[in-house]
Amino acid sequence: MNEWVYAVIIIPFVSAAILVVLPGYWLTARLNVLASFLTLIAGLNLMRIEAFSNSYLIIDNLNIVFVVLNTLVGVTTAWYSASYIGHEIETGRITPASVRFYHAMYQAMMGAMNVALLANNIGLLWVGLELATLITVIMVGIYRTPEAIEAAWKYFILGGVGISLAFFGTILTYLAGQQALGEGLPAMSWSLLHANAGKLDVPLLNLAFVFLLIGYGTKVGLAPLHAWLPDAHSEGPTPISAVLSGLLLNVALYALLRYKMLIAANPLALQPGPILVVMGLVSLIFAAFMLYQRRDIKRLFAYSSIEHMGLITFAFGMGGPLANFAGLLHMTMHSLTKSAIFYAVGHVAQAKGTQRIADIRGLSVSHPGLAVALGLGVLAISGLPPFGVFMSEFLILTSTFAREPWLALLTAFGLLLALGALLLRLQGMLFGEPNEPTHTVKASPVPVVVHLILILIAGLYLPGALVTWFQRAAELLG
Amino acid sequence: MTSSVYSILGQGIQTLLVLAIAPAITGVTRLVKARLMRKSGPPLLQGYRDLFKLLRKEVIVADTASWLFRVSPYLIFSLAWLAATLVPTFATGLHFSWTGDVIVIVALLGTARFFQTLAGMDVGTAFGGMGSSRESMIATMAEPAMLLVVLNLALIASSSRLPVIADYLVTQPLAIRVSLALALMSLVIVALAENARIPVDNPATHLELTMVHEAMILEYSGRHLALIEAASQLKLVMYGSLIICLFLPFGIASVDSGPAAWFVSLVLYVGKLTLAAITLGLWEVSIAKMRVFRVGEFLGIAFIFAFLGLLLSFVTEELLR
Amino acid sequence: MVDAANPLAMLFIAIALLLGCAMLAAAFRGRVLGLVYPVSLIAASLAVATDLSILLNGTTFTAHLPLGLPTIGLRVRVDALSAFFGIVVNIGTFAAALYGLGRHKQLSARVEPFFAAFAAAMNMVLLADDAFGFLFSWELMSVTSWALVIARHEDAEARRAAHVYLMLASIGTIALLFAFGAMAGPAGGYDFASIRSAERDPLVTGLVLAAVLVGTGSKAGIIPLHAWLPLAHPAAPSHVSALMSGVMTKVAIYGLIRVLFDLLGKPSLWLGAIVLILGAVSTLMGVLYALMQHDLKRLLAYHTVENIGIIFIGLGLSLTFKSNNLDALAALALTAALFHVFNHCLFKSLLFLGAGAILHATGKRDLEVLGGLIHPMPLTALAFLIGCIAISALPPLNGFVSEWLTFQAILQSPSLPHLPMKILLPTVGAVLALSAALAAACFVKAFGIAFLGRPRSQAARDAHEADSFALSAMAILALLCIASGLFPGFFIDALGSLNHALLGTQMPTQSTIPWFSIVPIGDVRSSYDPLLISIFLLFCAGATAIFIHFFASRALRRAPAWDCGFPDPSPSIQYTASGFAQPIRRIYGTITFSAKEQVDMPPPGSSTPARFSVKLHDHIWELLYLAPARYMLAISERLNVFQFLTVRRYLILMFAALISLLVVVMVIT
Amino acid sequence: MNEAYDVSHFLAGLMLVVSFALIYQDRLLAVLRTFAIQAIVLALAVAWQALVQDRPNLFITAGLALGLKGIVIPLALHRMIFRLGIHRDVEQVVGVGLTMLFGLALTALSLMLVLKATASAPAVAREVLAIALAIILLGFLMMITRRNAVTQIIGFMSIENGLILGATGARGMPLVVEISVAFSVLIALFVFAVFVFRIRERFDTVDVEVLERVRGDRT
Repeated sequence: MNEWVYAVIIIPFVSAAILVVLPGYWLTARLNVLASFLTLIAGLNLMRIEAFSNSYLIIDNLNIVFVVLNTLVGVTTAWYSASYIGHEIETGRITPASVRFYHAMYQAMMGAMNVALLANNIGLLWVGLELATLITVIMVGIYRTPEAIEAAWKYFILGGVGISLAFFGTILTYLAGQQALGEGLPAMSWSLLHANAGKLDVPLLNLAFVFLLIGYGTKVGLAPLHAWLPDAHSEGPTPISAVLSGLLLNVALYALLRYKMLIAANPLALQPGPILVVMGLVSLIFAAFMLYQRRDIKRLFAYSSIEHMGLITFAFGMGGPLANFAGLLHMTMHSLTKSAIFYAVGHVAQAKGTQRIADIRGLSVSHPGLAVALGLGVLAISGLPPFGVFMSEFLILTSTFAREPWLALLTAFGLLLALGALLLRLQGMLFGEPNEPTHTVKASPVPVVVHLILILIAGLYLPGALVTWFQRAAELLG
Repeated sequence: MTSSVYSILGQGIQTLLVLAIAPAITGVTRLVKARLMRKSGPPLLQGYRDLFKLLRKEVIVADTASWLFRVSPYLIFSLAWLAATLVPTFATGLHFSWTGDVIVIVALLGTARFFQTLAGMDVGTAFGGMGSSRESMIATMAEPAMLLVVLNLALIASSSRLPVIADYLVTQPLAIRVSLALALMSLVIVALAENARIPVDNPATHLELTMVHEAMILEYSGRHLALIEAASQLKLVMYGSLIICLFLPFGIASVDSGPAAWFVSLVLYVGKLTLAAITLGLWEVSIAKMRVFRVGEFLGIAFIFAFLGLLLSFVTEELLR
Repeated sequence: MVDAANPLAMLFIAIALLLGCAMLAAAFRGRVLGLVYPVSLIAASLAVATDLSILLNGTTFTAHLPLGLPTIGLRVRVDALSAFFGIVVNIGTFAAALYGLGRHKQLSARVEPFFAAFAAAMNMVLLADDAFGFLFSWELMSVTSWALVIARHEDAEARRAAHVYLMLASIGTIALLFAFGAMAGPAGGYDFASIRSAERDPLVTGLVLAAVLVGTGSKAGIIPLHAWLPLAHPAAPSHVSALMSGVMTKVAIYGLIRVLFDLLGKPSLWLGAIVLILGAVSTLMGVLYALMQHDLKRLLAYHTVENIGIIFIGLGLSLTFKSNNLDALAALALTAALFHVFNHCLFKSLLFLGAGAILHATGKRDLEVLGGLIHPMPLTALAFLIGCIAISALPPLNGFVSEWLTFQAILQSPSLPHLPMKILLPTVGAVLALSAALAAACFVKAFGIAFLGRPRSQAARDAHEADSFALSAMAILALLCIASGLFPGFFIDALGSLNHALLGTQMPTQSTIPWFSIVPIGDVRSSYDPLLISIFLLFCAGATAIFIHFFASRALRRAPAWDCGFPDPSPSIQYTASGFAQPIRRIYGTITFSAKEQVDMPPPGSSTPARFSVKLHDHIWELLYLAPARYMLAISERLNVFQFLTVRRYLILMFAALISLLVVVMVIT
Repeated sequence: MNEAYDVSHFLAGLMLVVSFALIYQDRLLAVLRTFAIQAIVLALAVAWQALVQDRPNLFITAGLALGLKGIVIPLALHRMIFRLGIHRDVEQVVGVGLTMLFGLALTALSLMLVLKATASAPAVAREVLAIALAIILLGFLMMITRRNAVTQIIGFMSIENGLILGATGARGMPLVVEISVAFSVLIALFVFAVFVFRIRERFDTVDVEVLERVRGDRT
């Protein structure tokens, strides 16, 4: 049964190795999609596994969802980037040479993320995340423009420092487990650590959590550690923006959640709730304010990602079955919706030949299809029905207000601010008289449509399996 | 059996009575005013003569006028008549008296004014618009004031039906109340305004800048004009009988008490009405017309009085309890 | 699930029809768009029939679908209350759809699909029996109507309107989220059944009330949350404004009643007072705003604010009486409120459709350039006139009945125990009287300037009668206005079961009283017989006319207007809308809008015209909307420096965060 | 066992001193050399740990540290600096004295934290861990107080040194870690190379300012 687990990790790396040697854009793009698709199949097969863990890998209710999501978005993004990068090459914004290793790196990145998600070993998790980060750094710099290099540099420095802090936290965690579980692998495996959470060394655990929070929090993009995120999103190629927002942030957050589970399982350890709540609220409201000043469309949605990561962190900080459930749901919905938005945004930018919001007008007249996609995406991410985000925000706000009305007011304030900004920009881009120039983009509608349909279904009806996973995970998260 | 016959009979008499005496009452006021100005003045029956003369004349309708212009006079006339009929004059408990309570009466006048003002704007002249505009302005103050007055009395008598109120006020030996006094004052002011009387408006003038009611009906002629005149006379009667039935209802007969009693109270009623008309005449000669934009303040006073009266009546209720 | 016998199945079918054709229209565009209105007609009539049967039988049906929140599923329930509002909604939808049939030449993918979806969403709100379903449909209603508001997207005004609208709608939705969150409690008992049964302490109840008032008030357009109406209604296509103003605001009222009367249990003493005051303020301010307008649709929008205020007054009265255990009077007040809900739906839809007809015939919404339309479009004029009389609360039409009932309820104030409330009620009565008079003046202005007099522009001169669909839609509404004005007794009786469900009692049966008179409390207290009055009016007017024409003179001559002997051919001599309202503005506007009149005279001898200008301030808008927006923008500009720091500074931020967290941990452990 | 403690204590302390020296240095070349020294000390420390814990695989890490950080990277940077002709200038945002004070404060903080937290851990681990944290924070401090790309890189790598020290100090941390460390170093080198060269080919300077001309979203 569990060969599928290895498949999820091996397929990407193997195909990466193959893609490195293969020349030519056309072929590699197709192979990329194929490989991602195979990974998806493997990932879907994981759903049939009840639970599984060995000394290196683990499948449980928490990460199964993330793996499936990861592989799924992996496929759609691969599909999308096939058409997107193709267009970029045609218009000559990137040379074939610079995308020589693009698909190899893409697969390697997906593999790394899967490693991080499936790792039953805090070190392995770290390695996966690190690898994914570094690869994305390179991909962000792919356009070789000053802005791109600057963004990549910023991303690298901040991400690197963050990741080192996370590593120190990992060491501390290991030490915390060392007493109880003895030296070597056991002290690093999730399953054992979580099983013996009560016996861990509490002060070390607390110290560890601080470093992990700052370290992985940087990757999650929580303010004030967020600085790399907007530029990386806006300067890199759009498929990478989609992956960053849709997946990498999730993987980082997944790491945080793992540690939160650990620390929540130990009654003596410090309660991370308040810290998470504060960081979440700060990110949410800060990002909401920043949205109003954005002039670059991709940066706009990057900040919206910060906002939503803040909301999710807030939900987990509140804790309790409802809020945790909502947090997990919102995480899933956000990565589906946000990647859909980036797909649309990428094509919009190609259609208008610019990323300046001010230069994008009247899409609903000039490019109805794109307009609908973008519009639905933005309405969905703003938490308007009939899409899934509405359900998660419903749960977060209601449950919070029932417990801490003031916090709920702050959250609502942030959400409304964000809605106002996004709506303002959306209306500006979609409506009014269309402006020149407008190019035609032969975009494949499949990725966007798939995502929108998924979040629409989620908004109306959640499949029972998903619900049970979420509920069990929510219980674990305490 | 007899009672229902009586009530129907009484209703019929009242319905015709108000129509019949309306021109005369206006005549009385005119006469008084003329005499006080040392003029001989028109005879009492002049009002009737004018109406018949107008009825026989040909109607000249402005070619910009619409069907509304021609329908309005009839509506206004019947609305005023209906309102006047609903107010108890000489007897309470008439057959159709339950058709509408005092709020309905006020509202009926509102409907009449609605059509009047529209008709004023129909032809599309400057004066028509001016008249309608000013009339509406006056109405926005007068109508609520009047409604407050009647609400006040309705609260005191715990009924909004005029006959019941009248009976209550007759039967209850109630002390002079400040609230009632205030109510009376404001009702009088409203009555002056609503009937286009000095100081709010001057029924005799055609001096453009001062006129309100006359400006609205400027384009009317012949039978239409006659109907509107009749309507305003009816309105005057209606207000007169309203004031009478609310503030000096003594001697008003119950419908079952038979024709003899009716006759007494009818004479009494006509007497009170004439008295009211004479007072009105005295009042009109003794003061001057005020500027249109002072009217707001004048009617504001009415509104304030009515409102104060309302509050005071509650306070006294509390104190008496 | 639902079996076929269950009326819910009918309602589901109606909703499914609407949603289905919405999706089809969105998918295929083109000629399929034309499908929307016929289907909406069918669905609406189906729903009206079903709801009517439910209302009259006073039965309740529930269903449980495996959708929505995974924990509780989707609860569906229809009772007398939702049935009544279902009737209101679907009558409005029917009329709007009928009017829409005339649009077959200007079908647009920006309007038709959303029209159907909007109608469906409103029906869904009424059926929802759990918080999620309710808010889902509620917000869906907002989104679809937002799309309709921005349909004319080339117009910057429309875009602004849409933005303000969706923002206010979302504020309202979030307030309602809070309300339901507080009602459901941390455990998340989101279905109404458990909310009804739940026990909660007064503080929570207070929170819920505040939230609910904000939530429903922003949708209903209660002052000061009304800002979207005057923007959105002019922007939307007319039959949509009819739907939004005549129907959607009622759905908001439904939400309020559902929570205050059904979910929350016995109201506290002060609640009624709050609702009363809110209603009074909205009533007065709404009509004053309306008087200052000369854009027909803005004017109508502000009158919606006024009428919603009147409905609030009725609800406030009902709550007051209920909290003092005067259930019979509570029933009277509630009936008045609901009757006004129904009436307002009728005449406001009628008026907006009329405005639409004018807009279509002249392309103008501005009263100042209209005039004399009664000649080219007599039927529209007649229908519009009926609407005006009805909304001005003049007998014998329906608007008056509901206000009369409200006054009857106000007259019961002596039966309240506390002096403050005793006095508050008549005060509200005064406000009601004042605004009724002002409303009449305002509609004299609206009708007089638009339809009477001489045309003020070429567009008005070239106007043509509305198409037959529009006319029939308006005719239906006008007839309903007259019918419900003449036979209110049946209506009151129809609400019996509803009152029983909510208050445990109901008003005395009316339809058996001779002459279709209505006697709300007792024979001696008050009575009103619209039928008799109208018979008398018609008879008397007719008789007079015939009499005069036979026995006096019937001669009639057409001639130029006399106008005191100095007629002026130019139509600009006529009073304008602003001119008409000037005396009223001088009295009421000086304080309310701090109106400033300015006349600049040319120097003697110069031939330049003198200029007269008026400056009005919308204080509510400036204080409650513009100022906060400005602050928010300023803050965001301040914060924006964080986008432009150097990597080093970002590192410093990170470092600071790390150190402070370390210190915190060191301190707390 | 005792001398084991002493030696590791000594080496770790030495590293701490060296990173203080790093902060103190204000000449680019000197900074480079100091860094090399730190790397060598690190190599020694790791080797000693390998000896004490008798985990031969740690020797790999030691070798990596020595080879890469002690020799290759310093040389590479050295050459680049000369090619760019910036071997003289160094610029600090904060004065040396103040920086040193900060450094002392940070060291104190880290000692307090770790010693407080690891009451139950063996002495060696406590020592090493505390110093490792201090080194990390000092590296961080260096990145903050220098504006030059090279110095920032060096600061970053001294953070890495601290990490490796800590990792090896923690007894019996499985191979995964060394791999990860080594590999992170490699990636670091690679990325730096890419960047520094790209910076040069674009701007002929490694001043970070040129990497902050745009800072996104100005237009």
